[in-house]
Amino acid sequence: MADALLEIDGVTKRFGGFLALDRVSLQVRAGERLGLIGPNGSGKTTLINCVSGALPTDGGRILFEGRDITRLPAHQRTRLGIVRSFQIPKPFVSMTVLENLGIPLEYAAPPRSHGAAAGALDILKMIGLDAKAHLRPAGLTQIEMRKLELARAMAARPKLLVSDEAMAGLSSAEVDDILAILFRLNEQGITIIMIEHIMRAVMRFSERVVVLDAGNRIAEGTPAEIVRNPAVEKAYLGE
Amino acid sequence: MKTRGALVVGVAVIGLGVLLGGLRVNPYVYFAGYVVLQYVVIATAWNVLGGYAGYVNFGTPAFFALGAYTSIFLIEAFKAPLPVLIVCGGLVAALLGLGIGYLTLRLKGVFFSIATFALSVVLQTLIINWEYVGGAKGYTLIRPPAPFFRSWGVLLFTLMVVLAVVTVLVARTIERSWIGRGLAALRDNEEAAECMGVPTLRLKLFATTLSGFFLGVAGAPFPYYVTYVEPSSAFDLNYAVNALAMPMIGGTTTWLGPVIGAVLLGTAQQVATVTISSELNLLIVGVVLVLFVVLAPEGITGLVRRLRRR
Amino acid sequence: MFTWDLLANAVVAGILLGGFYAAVSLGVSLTFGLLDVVNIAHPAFVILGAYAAYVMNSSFGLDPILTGVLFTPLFYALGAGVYRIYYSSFERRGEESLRGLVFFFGLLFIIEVALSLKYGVDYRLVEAAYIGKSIDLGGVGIAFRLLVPCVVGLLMTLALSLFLSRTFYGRAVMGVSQDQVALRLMGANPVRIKTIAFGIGIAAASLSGALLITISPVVPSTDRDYIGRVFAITVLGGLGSVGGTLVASIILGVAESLMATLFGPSWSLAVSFGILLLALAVRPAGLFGR
Amino acid sequence: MNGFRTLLGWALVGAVAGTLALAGADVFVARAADPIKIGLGMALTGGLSANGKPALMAIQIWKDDVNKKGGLLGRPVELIAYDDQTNPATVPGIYTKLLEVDKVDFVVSGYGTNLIAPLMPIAMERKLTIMGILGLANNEKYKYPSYFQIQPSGPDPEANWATGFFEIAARQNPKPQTIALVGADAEYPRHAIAGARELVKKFGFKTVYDKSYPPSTVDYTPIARAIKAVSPDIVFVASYPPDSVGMVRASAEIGLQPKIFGGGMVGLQFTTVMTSLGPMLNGIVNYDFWAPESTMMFPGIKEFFAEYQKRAKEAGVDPLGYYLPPYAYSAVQILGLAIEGGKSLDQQKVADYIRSNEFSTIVGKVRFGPNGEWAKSRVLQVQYQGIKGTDVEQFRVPGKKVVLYPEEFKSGTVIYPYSAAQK
Repeated sequence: MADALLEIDGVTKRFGGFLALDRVSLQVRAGERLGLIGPNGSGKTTLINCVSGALPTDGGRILFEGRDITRLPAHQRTRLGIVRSFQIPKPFVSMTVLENLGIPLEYAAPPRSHGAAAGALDILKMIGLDAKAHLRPAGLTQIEMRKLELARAMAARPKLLVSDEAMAGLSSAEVDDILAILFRLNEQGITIIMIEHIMRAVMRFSERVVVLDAGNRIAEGTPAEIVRNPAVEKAYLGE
Repeated sequence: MKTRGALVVGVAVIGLGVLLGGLRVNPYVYFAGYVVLQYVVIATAWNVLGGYAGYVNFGTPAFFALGAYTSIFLIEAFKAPLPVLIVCGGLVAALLGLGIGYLTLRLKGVFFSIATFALSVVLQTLIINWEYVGGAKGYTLIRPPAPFFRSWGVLLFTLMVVLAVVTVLVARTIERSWIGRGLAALRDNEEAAECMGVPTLRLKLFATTLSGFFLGVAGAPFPYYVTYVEPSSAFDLNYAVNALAMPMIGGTTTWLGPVIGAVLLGTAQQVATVTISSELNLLIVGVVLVLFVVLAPEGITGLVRRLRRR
Repeated sequence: MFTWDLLANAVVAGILLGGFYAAVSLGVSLTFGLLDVVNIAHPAFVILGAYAAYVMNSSFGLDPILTGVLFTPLFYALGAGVYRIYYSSFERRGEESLRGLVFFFGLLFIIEVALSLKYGVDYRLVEAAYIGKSIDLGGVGIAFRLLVPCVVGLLMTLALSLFLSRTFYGRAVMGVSQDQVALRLMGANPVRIKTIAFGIGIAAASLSGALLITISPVVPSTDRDYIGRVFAITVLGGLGSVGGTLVASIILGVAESLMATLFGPSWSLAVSFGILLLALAVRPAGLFGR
Repeated sequence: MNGFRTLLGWALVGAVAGTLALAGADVFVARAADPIKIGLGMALTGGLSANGKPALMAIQIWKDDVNKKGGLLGRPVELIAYDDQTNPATVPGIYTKLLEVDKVDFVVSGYGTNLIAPLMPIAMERKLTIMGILGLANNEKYKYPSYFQIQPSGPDPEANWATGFFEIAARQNPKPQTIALVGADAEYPRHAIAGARELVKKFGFKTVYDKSYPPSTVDYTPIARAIKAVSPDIVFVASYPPDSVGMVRASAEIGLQPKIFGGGMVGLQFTTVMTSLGPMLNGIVNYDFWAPESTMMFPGIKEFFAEYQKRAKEAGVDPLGYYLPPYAYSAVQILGLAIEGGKSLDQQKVADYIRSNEFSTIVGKVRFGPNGEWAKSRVLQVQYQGIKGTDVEQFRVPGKKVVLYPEEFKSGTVIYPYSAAQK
């Protein structure tokens, strides 16, 4: 795939004797909405950690915009445009919502802009968190916390956003809320990898779905194809 | 308060210090003032790592003593003058700081604290067995007459005023710069900070090195103050406790916290030493510590902030 | 100067010492290792236990170790009380680590000073039939003064690991450190469980204090010698691993003893802490980390 | 926010300046000195406080004694004492406070070498007379003429310290040949071992073991065993109280049986240690300063102990107080005698008087040499003999701590070898 934004090429990761990722390969096109699913422990989060740089890989290569980033530390990948959100929100608790966004704006968004506060407010407005701009994260609700997580990722001006279970535990209306935000981001040209357990959301959102099981890529296709794939069913339901 | 304003205040404080040195006030003021100011440097330096970056250094005595023993070595070997001692004491301690900075790669939280404590024990054993700087017997420094000043008390006091002001100004500048914001982010959540583009390792190394530098600086003039240095007092656990307690009492997130904490607790300890003069002194420190962390968890600055928000 | 006999004796002495270290460290292994409470005042509680043993010994001639056992309920209550304060002041607010540390430092001072106000600063020792006697097993001499604490330390380790693996509360304590939600589903209240565990940790201090004063004289500030050792052992052993704590204690004991016998004791403490630093650098989770 | 910070910052600067100014203002309110004030820092907390407290008590007894007799030069004596926390870093502050704020007329040192050392330059800069309370070789580097040390170490403190022990050893028949030296990694033991090394050469022994250990060592059996492995005739130990106990117990347990054992152990002189070690002490030859033997009954000492032991009971400090208290008392006693004798409060005159006179104190006749140490060493070597059980009363009577050295104070004969005394 010539126009791949992200190219994962045979990435392997071991924890002691446990093989978490077994030569996983995956390409993501610029502007794509990709769903990444798999049962618990299938290696989704490990793969994301390898892509974002939180974990070193034990083999294989990762390329971003054609550049090998396999050995790059996480913060530099962020600066290149790979930004992730966390499954369990990890806000900077001593800062206000606005200041939370200030960190990526200052450290990741190129170039260091003077209108940082204004940029942050725009993001908050778009995400619907502007009313809480001067609150500390401790004063936020669950859904607002998720939104802050997304807003902060946005502030890093990502080219590729990896959304790690941003909807777990939310109500159906709240899921729709987050989905709407993600769709809007994608429209602005941001490539999105969505890791999610809520099938309804993944299937609605993704153009393409990749399925991991026990560290292997077992299936790939459009949502409709994946739903019909017997291997996927087997992985989820067992034999 | 803009940076220029801070500089003006800093210079004013130094001016006050020099003025106080020039006035023929009671020499005890200089000795007590020296100790309190020394704690301002220690608490502020500790706070750069402990308060801003959230890495609790238990090895403060190691850095302080390294500063003091670097001085002793340089005096013994080269008869080096005081400014050289301070710079070198700071640099050697900064190197140790850089070392513990790399420890943060693998050790977080309490593990880091325990490692720094272990480092302190190892270093103390080295000094105990190094006869050149006095070893376990201790080192007696014979002071020449004080240069430029009328006594060592005034000289050391004035010096500490300058060092304290410089340390506080540096800490304040860092706190308000992009570095300070990055450190705050990594204190709140290191993983998230890294993922938001913060070069956490580089910032941590910066913080440990700088913190180590000023802790060493605080220790460098110590031989001239006590004139007799021996390992068990240079590596006194009290430095570890005070370095931690003073910022906690004042508040760890701003530069003002450690200053307030050091002035309050340091003065209280000085006063208690020459008034109550018994175990009660230590008891007060213990009770104050417990009360403060229970009742005013964000220190005095936090308390004031909370009251003002009402 | 090396003989096999000397080596054997050094190893045995190290194991004996290790058994005692295990007793002192068990409480920390429980409170710090499993509950994540950085109770830096633990050695001060140990000294408190030592003074209890001293007082009962000097006024009623009671055996120190018997005193240690008798005082465990009192220490348990003390520990439970301290944990309640700690919980309501720090843990509930979610700001335990740093402030908790200062809290325990304060507690350490208070205990030290209270002891020296009450009992002065003289060195305190106890008398017991087994102090000063030893047996010889095929060239290896074993002092009862060290053997008794070692055996008690081993028994304490055994009791604690049985408690943790075999009883409901014990398993709940293990659960607290891993999954509080699951614990709630089991119908156990984590705070209650932690209170119990902390109480047990401090109760262990009562007994290990009695062992300490059997081995060497004690002053209120003796606790400072143990802060480093105890946390080194807990970390080296791997947090929350009772067996690991025992192994680490013995490693430290043997290392100190071998250094003292064969190379000169001056460096023994530095070697212990060097081992710790090395272990932390290579394997931060400790030897038997969870 | 920023405005408030500024305000707070200024308030802080004001507070510092205010505090300092207030402390300074004390000078002006200091009233005309009516009583003669004597100031000191003393270890009332920390490592040396077990000795510091009794020492201060002894000095207070002297003050009361003097005041009962009408004071010095007709003026009452007042004591001002602060706690130095056994921390040398507190000493400069404490003594400056004493001299500048409290305006004391004389200072006396705290207890111990480490706490005397930081006082030396302060005293020298002001040309004060200092009485040192038990420090080893403090004046070696300074050679300050107005320093006087009550510890009877003698003109060459390091070497004189253990002379008695070595002389006793050398006098035995057959003469012991080999020696083991062991000491803690701390100030006093290092000095004592250094002195002992010189004596080893002088007396022609052969060193078979020479090691030091960290003071926080828990178990001493490995050390005792390593010493036993080289089977020395003499074991010389320089240690502080906890390690003294550790060494004595460990040696008893593993059967370390040299022909002569002891030398420089601090702690065996303390009552609590003596009563807990009990018979384990038998045969040990160790340095000491005083023992309730007939040869040591100097004028006034009985009365002193009567008063001391009465007060000690209430204060919970060393109940017998044979080690440090009489010397602490004598230090101030000499100061008082010199003030009276020279009829002056002038530092120089008092120092001159002390230098050129002999004093009759409760620890006997004291004359100082040119370096401020006793002109002639009087470090005793005593042997513990016939101790049964752990009763404290037995240590009040003669014959338990027999003085072997020096000759003029000898009160009994040595039991040799060590093992013979343990039966």
